[in-house]
Amino acid sequence: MTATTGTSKIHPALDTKLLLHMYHQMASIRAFEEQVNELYTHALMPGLAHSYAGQEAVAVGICAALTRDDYITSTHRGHGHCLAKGASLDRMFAELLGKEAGYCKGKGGSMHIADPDTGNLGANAIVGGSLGIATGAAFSSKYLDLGRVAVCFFGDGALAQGLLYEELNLAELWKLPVLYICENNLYTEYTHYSETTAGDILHRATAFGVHAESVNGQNVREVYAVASRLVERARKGGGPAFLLCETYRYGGHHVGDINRTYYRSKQEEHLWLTERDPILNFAGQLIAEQVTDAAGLQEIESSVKAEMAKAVEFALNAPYPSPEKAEEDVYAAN
Amino acid sequence: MTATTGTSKIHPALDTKLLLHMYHQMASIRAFEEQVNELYTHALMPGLAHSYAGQEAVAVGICAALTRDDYITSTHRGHGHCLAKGASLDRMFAELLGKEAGYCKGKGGSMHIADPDTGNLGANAIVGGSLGIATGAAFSSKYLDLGRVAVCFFGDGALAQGLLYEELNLAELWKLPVLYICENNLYTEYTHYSETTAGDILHRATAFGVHAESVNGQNVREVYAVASRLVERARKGGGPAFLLCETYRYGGHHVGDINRTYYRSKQEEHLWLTERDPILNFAGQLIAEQVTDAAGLQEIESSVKAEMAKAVEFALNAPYPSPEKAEEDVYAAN
Amino acid sequence: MPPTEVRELTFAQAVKEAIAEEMRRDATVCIFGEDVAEAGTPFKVLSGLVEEFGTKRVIDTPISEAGFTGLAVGAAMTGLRPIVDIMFGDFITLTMDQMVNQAAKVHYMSGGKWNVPMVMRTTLGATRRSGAQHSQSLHAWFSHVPGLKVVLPSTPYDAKGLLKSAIRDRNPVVFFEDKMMYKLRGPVPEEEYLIPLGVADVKRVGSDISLVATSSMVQVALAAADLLQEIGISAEVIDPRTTWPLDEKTLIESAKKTSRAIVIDEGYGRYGVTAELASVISEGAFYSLDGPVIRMGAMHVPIPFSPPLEDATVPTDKTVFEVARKLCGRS
Amino acid sequence: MPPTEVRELTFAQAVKEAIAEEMRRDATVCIFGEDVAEAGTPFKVLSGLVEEFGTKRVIDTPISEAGFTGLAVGAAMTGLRPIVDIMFGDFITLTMDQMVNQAAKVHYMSGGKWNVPMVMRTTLGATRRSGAQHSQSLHAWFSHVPGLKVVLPSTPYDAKGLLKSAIRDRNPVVFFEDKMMYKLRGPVPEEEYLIPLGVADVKRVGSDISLVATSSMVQVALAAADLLQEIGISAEVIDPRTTWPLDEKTLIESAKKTSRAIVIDEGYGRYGVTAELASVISEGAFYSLDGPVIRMGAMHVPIPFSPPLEDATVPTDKTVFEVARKLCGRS
Ligand SMILES: Cc1ncc(C[n+]2csc(CCOP(=O)(O)OP(=O)(O)O)c2C)c(N)n1
Ligand SMILES: Cc1ncc(C[n+]2csc(CCOP(=O)(O)OP(=O)(O)O)c2C)c(N)n1
Ligand SMILES: [Mg+2]
Ligand SMILES: [Mg+2]
Repeated sequence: MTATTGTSKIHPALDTKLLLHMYHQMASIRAFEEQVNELYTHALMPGLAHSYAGQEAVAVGICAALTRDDYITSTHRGHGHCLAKGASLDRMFAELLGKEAGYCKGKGGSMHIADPDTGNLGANAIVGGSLGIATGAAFSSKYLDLGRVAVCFFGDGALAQGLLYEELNLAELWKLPVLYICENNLYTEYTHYSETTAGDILHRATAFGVHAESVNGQNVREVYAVASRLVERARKGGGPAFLLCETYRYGGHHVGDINRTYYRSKQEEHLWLTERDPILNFAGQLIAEQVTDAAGLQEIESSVKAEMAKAVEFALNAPYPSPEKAEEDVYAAN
Repeated sequence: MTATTGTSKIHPALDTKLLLHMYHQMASIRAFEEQVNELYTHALMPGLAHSYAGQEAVAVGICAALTRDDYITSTHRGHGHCLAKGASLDRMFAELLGKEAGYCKGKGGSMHIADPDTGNLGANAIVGGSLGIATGAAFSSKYLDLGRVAVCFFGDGALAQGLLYEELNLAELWKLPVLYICENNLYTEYTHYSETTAGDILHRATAFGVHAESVNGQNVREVYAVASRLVERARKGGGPAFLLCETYRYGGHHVGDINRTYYRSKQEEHLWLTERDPILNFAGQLIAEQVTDAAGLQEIESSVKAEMAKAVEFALNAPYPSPEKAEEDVYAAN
Repeated sequence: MPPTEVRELTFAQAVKEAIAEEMRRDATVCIFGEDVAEAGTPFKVLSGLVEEFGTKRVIDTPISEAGFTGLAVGAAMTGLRPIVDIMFGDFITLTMDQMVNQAAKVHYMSGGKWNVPMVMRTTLGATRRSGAQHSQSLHAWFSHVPGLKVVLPSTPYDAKGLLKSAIRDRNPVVFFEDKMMYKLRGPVPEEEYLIPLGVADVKRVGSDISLVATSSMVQVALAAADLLQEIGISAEVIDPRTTWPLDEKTLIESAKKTSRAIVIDEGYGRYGVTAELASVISEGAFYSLDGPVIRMGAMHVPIPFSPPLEDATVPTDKTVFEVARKLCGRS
Repeated sequence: MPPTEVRELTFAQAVKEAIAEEMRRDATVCIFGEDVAEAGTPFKVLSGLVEEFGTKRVIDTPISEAGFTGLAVGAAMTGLRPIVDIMFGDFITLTMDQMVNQAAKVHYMSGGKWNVPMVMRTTLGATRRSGAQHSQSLHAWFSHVPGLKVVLPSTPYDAKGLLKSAIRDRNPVVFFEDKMMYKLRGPVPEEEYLIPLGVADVKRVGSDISLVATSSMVQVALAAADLLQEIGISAEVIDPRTTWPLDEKTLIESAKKTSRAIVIDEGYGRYGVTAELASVISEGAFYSLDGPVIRMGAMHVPIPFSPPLEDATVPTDKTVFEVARKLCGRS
């Protein structure tokens, strides 16, 4: 039971390929969310969506520390987690548009992307709803000796769900290989987390004997470093860990949440956007450290743009499922 | 946010009347539970009951620090709490026997004694089920400026219910006058609490910013002293507190749980019965400190015995409700 | 039915007005929920309330549905009349222990001594493209539980009058609002009025068939009645307004008169509200019925996200029209 | 129906044997619950299991019903076949989100990609003098939820065969055991057998009236049939065995044959299982029925503790007999 508050300043010499991969993923998630907003404002997307823009370094840093077989569970704000774990853009967009070609044949939508091929147990529209699922996946991994780790992403809002504490207790008692990743983006819908969260967040995990740390969620290398360490620890039988990632969502709670000044200031938004942007800052570092140059990053941006355009087009042109399909997939055949 | 582990050795000079009152109450609860066991073994009581014998100092010490208007909520093991808060023996027995004269007209039974006259919001057969109710009563007290404190009794088993952590968070955020009294009697049914409880119990409260302490639950004066302090603190607006009482149930989980060696040793039971008995030890102190003498205590025991006999007789002779009464009291009239 | 020349309000405005009036009338009424204060709920139903009554009475909570519902039960027992706001009806799953094992039973278990005068407001209804966990209509569960009352308003007028009664009720009442109906406009008089719980409303008088519909399905039934009228079938539309207490008499009398009945409710089709309403009618009007009582509910599947799929799962004016036509023996 | 000359087991033994056999057959089957290991559950149903399979597979949990149910959902998705033991059916209130918003919907929401092969075993039934929070029969709730299957065994034979099928099922199945029936003895063959989910059983053949009964009420219906026989009424007793999938055909055929039906279930009488069963029969056998389908459930009140009150709330052989006699036009 240890709590490491204060971000440890670890910048291991990651290899170039990994660094550029992470950059590509972050750029891709950002572009994906911009595209989602476009689709929404042009009334091309049914329903709403919750943008991950601003939080990219968390999903990318964590998932870079995982193998494809490791499990994740995600949230209503889940596009970034799914993409970072390896989802393809075209089937993501198709799902958001309710098309048959989507990850869930259009049955899930933005908040329910799931994909066994990438170990994605599913995004979840119930706040805290996947805490048990992730813990159970870790249980299976241990029971079946699969060596897999399960990662549960959730927001600061889920800290108020009692289920979290039931799962922390179970995971610690049974020493399960599960990481609880709390993304504190400061808000739960329209309320600052300090109004809903008494006491100290890390202590809420350590009180159950669960190892807990916090990290600057805007720095992908730091996130990757601590995640690698915690994943390794879990894989070796060290038990669960809790990681608090300090981050920020750039947009509204969902794409329709435009006027936000009643719950947060423009200055605050501006500060995060300009000074703490995980992609901009990472780009600066990559260039300064001569991992690549401006042209190299520009190339990535261009390829992201092209991939995005192709994927959206695919999704827009893809057919809807026929109405009879509504009755399929309720029960698995025996 | 503070945690005081280690029992503080406070023995304030309590006045004789209070000391003897507490002794009387503890003796009364013990005798009540012995009588309940008799009724059960003679097949005179419907269903089962959970004996509070061994834990008397907790209920009595806490309730002695409360006014009649203060609220309590209780558990499946609730006879002691109800009696300590002022319930009368005859209506208690009548309820346990399902008689019309019982506190709940026979509708509640052993696990659901409730009584507005003594501020008893009700015993509860759902583990942790009254955590919200007690917190809500504290909310009312603050909202209506009543100056009342709400006390929530629960067992170590309830530490595994997520609701506890939701309520701790709410109570601390809103600085509610509520005391969470955790009676750790070492077992949840047939399992030692260490097998179901990871981490550190007091930290589970302090993590939410809730003041927490522990106390020797077998020493009524210590319980009373710390309870008085916490009640005062809550009444003054200091907010919620959590008190861990180390105690032991003498009997089985319920009256029918006779063979217990597969989950706890006879030596352990013997140790608590002989060396840590809250009544015996208190008696010794009262005599040693010359608060009273053996004859004085004997007098109390005799009067308890007489009261008990009278109350049981009342209950045994009281009529059952007529079957039509089953349909009454489902809804309050408007 | 409301008088003819009155002000119009939206459903959302009617709900808010009911709460505001009761809060003015009774200082013990307060409201708990996620983003109910400054945000006025994500549906903006409560906008303006915190400005009038302050954060002492309009209380933003953490995302602890069980926690604040349980707290409200205790508050209700000790002198307040709390309203809890559960944003999506799908989240009542988290409150079942507090509502069913606590709120519903406190009065009975205490032999009638403690009361729980609280209201839970929540939502129902699909076709909002919100996915399987944000679209359910789970009111059948609470209707099954003795000790609770369950209200399903279908117009702004009913919403206001029923909610005021719910707040004044001395029992736990669950109030389901169709989230697709918040913008529906309808007459709501300026003068105060209450609608008692347990009284059905004849939304349209007819003679050939009874369409018994709840909440979101009332407008669907009225539209179907229009279509039926075009082919000469006169449909009576009955809205029970509360599933418990249930105004059995009005349902049965209507079916006796028309000799045919369809019950329509947006909950899942199996083991849902339609089963109870149909059984009440089948039993009570048995000797007057020309055909079986037909039930129409949501398709018995988790609610899909994709628009063509989702639309296929809920009864519409056209599907009700077709079923009614067939039941009336028209081809 | 079981063959005639076989070994007898109690209901509890049959449940345990089903689990033990499946655990021997499939190493991924494991069981979670409060005091399921050394204590073998408070009802002693699982005594001996941990001795054979060890604490890796028979797992004592903290009192975290939501927590370990949710954990089981995730475990089921990733290669295990967990059984969760919820001691009293009243505590399913705490698991509703995990069962309804997660377990029931995972397969559908993922477009059929993830499965949740788990079983929840829990109890139902009153008259045990356990009070309002330990006596409910809440199976109607789960029956209402698409994505779940719901099993209600009424004999040791059925319990074993249905539970084995439930464990092998690739979907979440809720298995309700009547806690008053654990000591009931009945024939259970030594040889392995399975009973498919979704097939009703005719527990007694008759011609004058159909008694459709579930779980605890099957024995009540059989006893009522004996009483009816004495006055010359031949009652058929049908046990649906699973409320979902539901074998509508057998119910409807029986009612068509006898022209009269009573449905009996121990859940609360309103918005319960009886409403669905009665509706299915009323609709399917409408033109063959001589009288309305009559529903008998628990009185619509929280279950009282006091013996004379509690006994009044549940249907008995005598009350079923009386209702049946009246429906058959005898005085
Ligand atoms: C159990 C539950 N309660 C309420 C909601 C409605 N809701 C959706 S997102 C949200 C806020 C979540 O905040 P947080 O966990 O911090 O995640 P973020 O949106 O910041 O990513 C709420 C209240 C929900 N989906 N589930
Ligand atoms: C939610 C819930 N789960 C399980 C039970 C069954 N049960 C009754 S008492 C008990 C053990 C409680 O242990 P603890 O809280 O330590 O109280 P104690 O019996 O030791 O006083 C259990 C599991 C219950 N009543 N409620
Ligand atoms: Mg947040
Ligand atoms: Mg205990």
